[in-house]
Amino acid sequence: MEAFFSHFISSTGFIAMTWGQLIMLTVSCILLYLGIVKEYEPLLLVPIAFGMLLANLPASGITDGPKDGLVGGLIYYLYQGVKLGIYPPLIFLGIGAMTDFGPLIANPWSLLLGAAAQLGIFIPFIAAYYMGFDLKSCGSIGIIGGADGPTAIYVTSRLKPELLGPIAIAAYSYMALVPLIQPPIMKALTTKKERLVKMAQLREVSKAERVVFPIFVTILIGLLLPAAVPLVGALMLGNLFRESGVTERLSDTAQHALINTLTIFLGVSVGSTASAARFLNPQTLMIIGLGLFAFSCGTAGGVIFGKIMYWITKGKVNPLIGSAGVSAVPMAARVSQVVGSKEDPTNFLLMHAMGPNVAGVIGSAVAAGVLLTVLE
Amino acid sequence: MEAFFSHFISSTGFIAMTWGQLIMLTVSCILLYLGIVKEYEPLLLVPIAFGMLLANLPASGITDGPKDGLVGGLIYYLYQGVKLGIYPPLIFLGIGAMTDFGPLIANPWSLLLGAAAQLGIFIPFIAAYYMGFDLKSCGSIGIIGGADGPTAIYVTSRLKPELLGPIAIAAYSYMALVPLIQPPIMKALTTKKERLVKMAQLREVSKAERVVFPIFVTILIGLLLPAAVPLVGALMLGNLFRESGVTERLSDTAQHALINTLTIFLGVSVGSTASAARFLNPQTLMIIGLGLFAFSCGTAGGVIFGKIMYWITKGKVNPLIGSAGVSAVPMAARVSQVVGSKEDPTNFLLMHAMGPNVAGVIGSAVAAGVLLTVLE
Amino acid sequence: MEAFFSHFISSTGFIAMTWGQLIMLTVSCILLYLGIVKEYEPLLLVPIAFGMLLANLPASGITDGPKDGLVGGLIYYLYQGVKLGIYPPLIFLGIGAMTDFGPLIANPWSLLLGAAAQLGIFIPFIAAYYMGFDLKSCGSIGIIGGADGPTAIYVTSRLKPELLGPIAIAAYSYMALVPLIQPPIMKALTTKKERLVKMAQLREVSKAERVVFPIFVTILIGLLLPAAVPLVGALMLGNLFRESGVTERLSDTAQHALINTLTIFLGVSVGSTASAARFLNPQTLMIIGLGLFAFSCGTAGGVIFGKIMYWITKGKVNPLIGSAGVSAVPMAARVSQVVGSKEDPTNFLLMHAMGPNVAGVIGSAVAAGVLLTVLE
Amino acid sequence: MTNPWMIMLVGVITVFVALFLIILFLLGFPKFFSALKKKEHKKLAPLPEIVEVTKKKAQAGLLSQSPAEDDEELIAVLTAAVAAARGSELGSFAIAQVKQAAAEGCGFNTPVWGRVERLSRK
Amino acid sequence: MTNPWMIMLVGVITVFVALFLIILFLLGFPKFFSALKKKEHKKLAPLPEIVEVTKKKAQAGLLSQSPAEDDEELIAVLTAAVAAARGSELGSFAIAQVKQAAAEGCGFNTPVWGRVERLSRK
Amino acid sequence: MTNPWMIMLVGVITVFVALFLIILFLLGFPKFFSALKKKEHKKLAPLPEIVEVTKKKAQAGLLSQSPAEDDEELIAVLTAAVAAARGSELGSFAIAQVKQAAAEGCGFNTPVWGRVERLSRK
Ligand code: NA
Ligand code: NA
Ligand code: NA
Repeated sequence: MEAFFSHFISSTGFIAMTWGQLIMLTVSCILLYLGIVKEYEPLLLVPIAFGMLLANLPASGITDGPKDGLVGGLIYYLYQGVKLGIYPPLIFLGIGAMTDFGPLIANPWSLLLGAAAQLGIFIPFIAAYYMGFDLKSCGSIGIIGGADGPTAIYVTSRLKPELLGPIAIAAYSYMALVPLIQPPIMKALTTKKERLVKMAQLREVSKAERVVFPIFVTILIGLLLPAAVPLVGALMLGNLFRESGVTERLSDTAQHALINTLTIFLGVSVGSTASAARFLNPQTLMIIGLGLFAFSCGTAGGVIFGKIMYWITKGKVNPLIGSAGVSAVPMAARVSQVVGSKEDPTNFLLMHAMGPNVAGVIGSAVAAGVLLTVLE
Repeated sequence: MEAFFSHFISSTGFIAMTWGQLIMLTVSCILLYLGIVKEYEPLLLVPIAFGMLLANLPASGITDGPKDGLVGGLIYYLYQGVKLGIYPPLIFLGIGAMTDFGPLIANPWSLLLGAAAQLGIFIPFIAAYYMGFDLKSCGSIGIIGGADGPTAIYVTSRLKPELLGPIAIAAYSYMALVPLIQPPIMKALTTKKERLVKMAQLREVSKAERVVFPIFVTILIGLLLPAAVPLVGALMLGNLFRESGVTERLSDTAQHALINTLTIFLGVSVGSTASAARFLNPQTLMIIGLGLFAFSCGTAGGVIFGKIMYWITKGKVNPLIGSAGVSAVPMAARVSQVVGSKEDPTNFLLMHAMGPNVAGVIGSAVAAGVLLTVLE
Repeated sequence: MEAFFSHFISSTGFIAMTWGQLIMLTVSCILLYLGIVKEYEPLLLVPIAFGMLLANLPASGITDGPKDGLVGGLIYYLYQGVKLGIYPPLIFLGIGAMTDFGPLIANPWSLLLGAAAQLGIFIPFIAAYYMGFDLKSCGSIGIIGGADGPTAIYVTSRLKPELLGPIAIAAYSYMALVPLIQPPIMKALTTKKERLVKMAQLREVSKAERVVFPIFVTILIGLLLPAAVPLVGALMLGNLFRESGVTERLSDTAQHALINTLTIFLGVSVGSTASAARFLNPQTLMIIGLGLFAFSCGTAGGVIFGKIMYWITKGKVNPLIGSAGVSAVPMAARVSQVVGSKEDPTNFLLMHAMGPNVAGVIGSAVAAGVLLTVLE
Repeated sequence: MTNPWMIMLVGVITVFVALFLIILFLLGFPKFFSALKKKEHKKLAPLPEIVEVTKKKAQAGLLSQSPAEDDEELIAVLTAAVAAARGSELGSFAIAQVKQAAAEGCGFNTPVWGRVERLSRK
Repeated sequence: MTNPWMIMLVGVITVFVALFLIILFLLGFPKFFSALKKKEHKKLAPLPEIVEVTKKKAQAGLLSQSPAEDDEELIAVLTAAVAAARGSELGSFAIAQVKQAAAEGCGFNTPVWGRVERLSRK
Repeated sequence: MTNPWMIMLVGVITVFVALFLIILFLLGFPKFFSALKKKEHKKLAPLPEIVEVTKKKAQAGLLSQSPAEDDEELIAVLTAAVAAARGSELGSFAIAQVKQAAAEGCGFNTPVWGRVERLSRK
């Protein structure tokens, strides 16, 4: 009977626990704290952190695949949607149904800011290369600078699934930290005069324009960059559901039941890839560091291009809206507003920053397409 | 470096594009126009047209299966729910939860009109045979005349998946065109006197009748025609959720989150089967033509049987409600109302036409069961 | 032509029907009656009964797997989510999002009542063993006494899938019958004086406590009993979505679209395992009998431990709240309230009984973990 | 079967037979259910009022978000009142309770007081 | 491609080219659609009022849950009135009807009268 | 393990041990969190008013569907007012903003002004 109990006790997790798992449980609790108390992107950070917690409880087998006739663990099956690249585009469908491209249609030139901010992808890509990462890892690390969760997860799941944990966590954490990361860079790169620019009211955008926009963008990007079709196509289909005015049922479900369900599944299974064995190594620290560098580069790229537009338009564009080009919708646009209103409380940059902001989503999807085309 | 760029450019879709794909992109834009601006069954035509658009963007691989260790494209995975016959019955679950069989229970004889309108399935079946189609194709073409999307897709996915694109598009397009297709046929086949018939008020239907109806129909049809069980069973389970009064939660989800999600998945993946290679051939034109013929036969079958009932009941049945037997709920019933009220604006045929209308759904599910039993 | 028709008729279900299937169709109709008219757990009994009905319509092939190049039946595919252990934890996610652990946090000692009521699992486990069942069947039968549907289905699908039908039906039926099963046992085991005890008002529970509770329980139970992680983890993640206050979207979807969809799928596919061939045998009757025994043991276990607490606290605990420890949330707690108020209409035991009630859910998940660890 | 005409014949006949059997069944409905209805009326007569009271309460709770104390009192009073007023056997009363919960579509395991508690949380 | 600098170059250029093509397209929007708008205004002018009337009815039905008889009458009157007042060809009228249904998001196959019937069921 | 009595013993003990450990933990809650609460009160004191103002606005927008111009003005005024009135470091203010968005359950990437814009589209 003693043997009996000792056998049972040896099956508990207390015995099997490693120091690494203990550290990861602590990290997951810290992430839960950040998500719940600090409200850093809680919709994704809470599921990710909880997935990490579950995956680091020893011996639960919840992430194990099927073997010896026994079925696999719950998260193994949920993870298939990440592995097969199904969740990210479908989440983009919901995001498309929630996104208003009006400010972008009203001010097309803001697309250039969304393009410039993608330097936040390509400069860290080079940096990672010279830090010794292989090319596929470089692509996955660079995409953190896209400041767009589903895009980062989609690219990484195709190029380097082993890095999903640190890359997703870096992407979502820095997206939540945008209000802290961006302002110093924005102030350092702009003059007071630039920050005081008030921009002209945006024109009204008709329903027809809103409907044609997603269709056209899908065709154009789809032809130019076939690898970006799943992301861009899903984003634009969701937007078409929203804007067509005749598919409200579909838009509603894409925005709620569908995206929420997949967010739970994606978050938990992405978080579960951050097991101690995979996560606790110098690479992770380097990725966390490069992620911060990526966000900084993206911000700088957008602001510098904003300055160029300021010069070209002779002062009609406020460079502060450039930082919104990194995506991180709608946080980055709010930061532009806040930094602008600190100089002049009557300056209302929000709507102007929304243009580059949603342009950044398209921009990073295009950049993702390039990386997938070249590296996959 | 030149080689480098030329290599990259050759991977874009502009180079790989065929004339067929260009035509299909145009067709998909026309379908989007019909769905969004003309509002022809937009809930399905928009996803179908967009799926067609995505599938005809060259080189995106979005419909490719997995190979060489690379995962498949998004739509390849979404399509599995069509291929395995999962989506159509589950969509029927939602439709069942939205359908009110009250008018049918109040006037059981209207079931005969729903039966007669299935001539729209079997006459085109013969016609297709003599136009050279093999039997399985004939069955898939005939089912267009069932005027019921999920049934048509379910049957075709089992008998002739290659024809899914044209058949689904024909079915949904003609369902939307019912207000244009039916009236001339209805007028040609009826006399003014017949069209002026006012029908007696329907009796009230109790909750108990509504609850027993779906259970009984499932058992009866299930025993008579086992192949119809997935469609009829799901339809009736959905209706039971609705009518039982104790499963409102399930009815609500079946009617919204579930059906909307699957409608998106079904639409996009069915649309994606209409690739240029498959779609652009003489067969498609013949199918489009036979589809119109099928809708006309169904309408005529219903109206003629309505005339028979007019004679038997000595003028108590208005033959105009017969055309509603084709399904196409609730459009066909509305057409009966409109044509009737043109003769006499005080004649209210709507509720009377709803009986044959929902009977047509059961009728085409039964016909589908026959075709699957005989041909699969 | 005669041969033709006779061939077709032989394919109908009337011919293929067995007496067993006829009996099962009758049973399923009785279950539908209980679910709809008597409102016994209709949310699960209606789908289960309908699944049973569909599976016993002969020759429909709706539960058949794929073979000879033909795809499988609808319920075969829906059943995969049961077989792979996916639905029950995800349903627990929704239940977690609906559960208020406040009363438990306010009165931790009520956890002991939730532990004691698990005798309803282990005593029938022994009883089943001596009635000749093998150990895995004993575990599946015992878990009926957990009075918790998803737990029972999860354990049975892993230990003894053949018994899913009778076990699920027994579990849900007895859960609905709790208001009839428990009161006589409760009265027999308690004195009038005990039943008249009024308990002290529960303290208020802060948001922080509610948030920390699910995280801590997951870690603790996860370390102690790795096999319980899928159930306990999902339950607690759902509860964290609910209590964190920052993930209302996810909580809402987990409580509605997700749980309702999976309830339909789970119910129909679990019901479908009750085919005549599997269900109609002496074992089933024994299981039904043991299930009732299990619920009685659980009730008695809880009440007796309640009496112990009454003695230890010198009359501060009303033993009637012990019966709520079987789970069957919230029915069992209501029964405590009703039995208590029969003695003294001003005695309000509801909130006090909710503590043991939700403790019972945790308790049976732990017991399930033990059975899986030892027997799988 | 490979003869299309035969398939058509089988198809049309089956459709008519199937739907005609449903007709036969439906024609029996009015008589059958009118007989059934009378019984039900007697059995279920006292139920509606209870349901109504609870529903009003639930709506009030949902719309006005009144403090938990009030609602809890209300439930206690309600429960006590019903129990006292009916003085009936436990079984029927308990089932009436169950009935309310289901009818309100609250489903699964969130009890009324759970929702009340939730609405009023500060 | 294995040269990271080349990848970067291709990437940055592609992003700018892609987004610049969208700009070119969007710059043409205002002219194109302002021309289109005028046409539409003429075509669709009579539609809004119908839609509006039906919507009011639908909302009324949804909020007040008035008895089915009233609503059915209302629909009958409405339908008749529209048909009579317009005295127009069937086609356009039928399509206007279709438009309403879709616009209200009732979708799939539950018609307005189906919902009305449902709301008013006792 | 094949001895059913042993399995029962292990099972019952494990259940009691597991739930008893939770009890031990929960018994520490009141002290721990009452200490924590005091700190929080100090830290979070100024937040509620901001959240409240925004919520009122959001509700107003959702219920009355007032024109976009008004709402935009309101947001501008609100933003400006808060920024001016607090005159505080950027960090804390930005995070307060984030807090509001999440608290309103708008989630993902539709900002308040996005929804306002959407509601008021003609
Ligand atoms: Na971006
Ligand atoms: Na039909
Ligand atoms: Na339990």
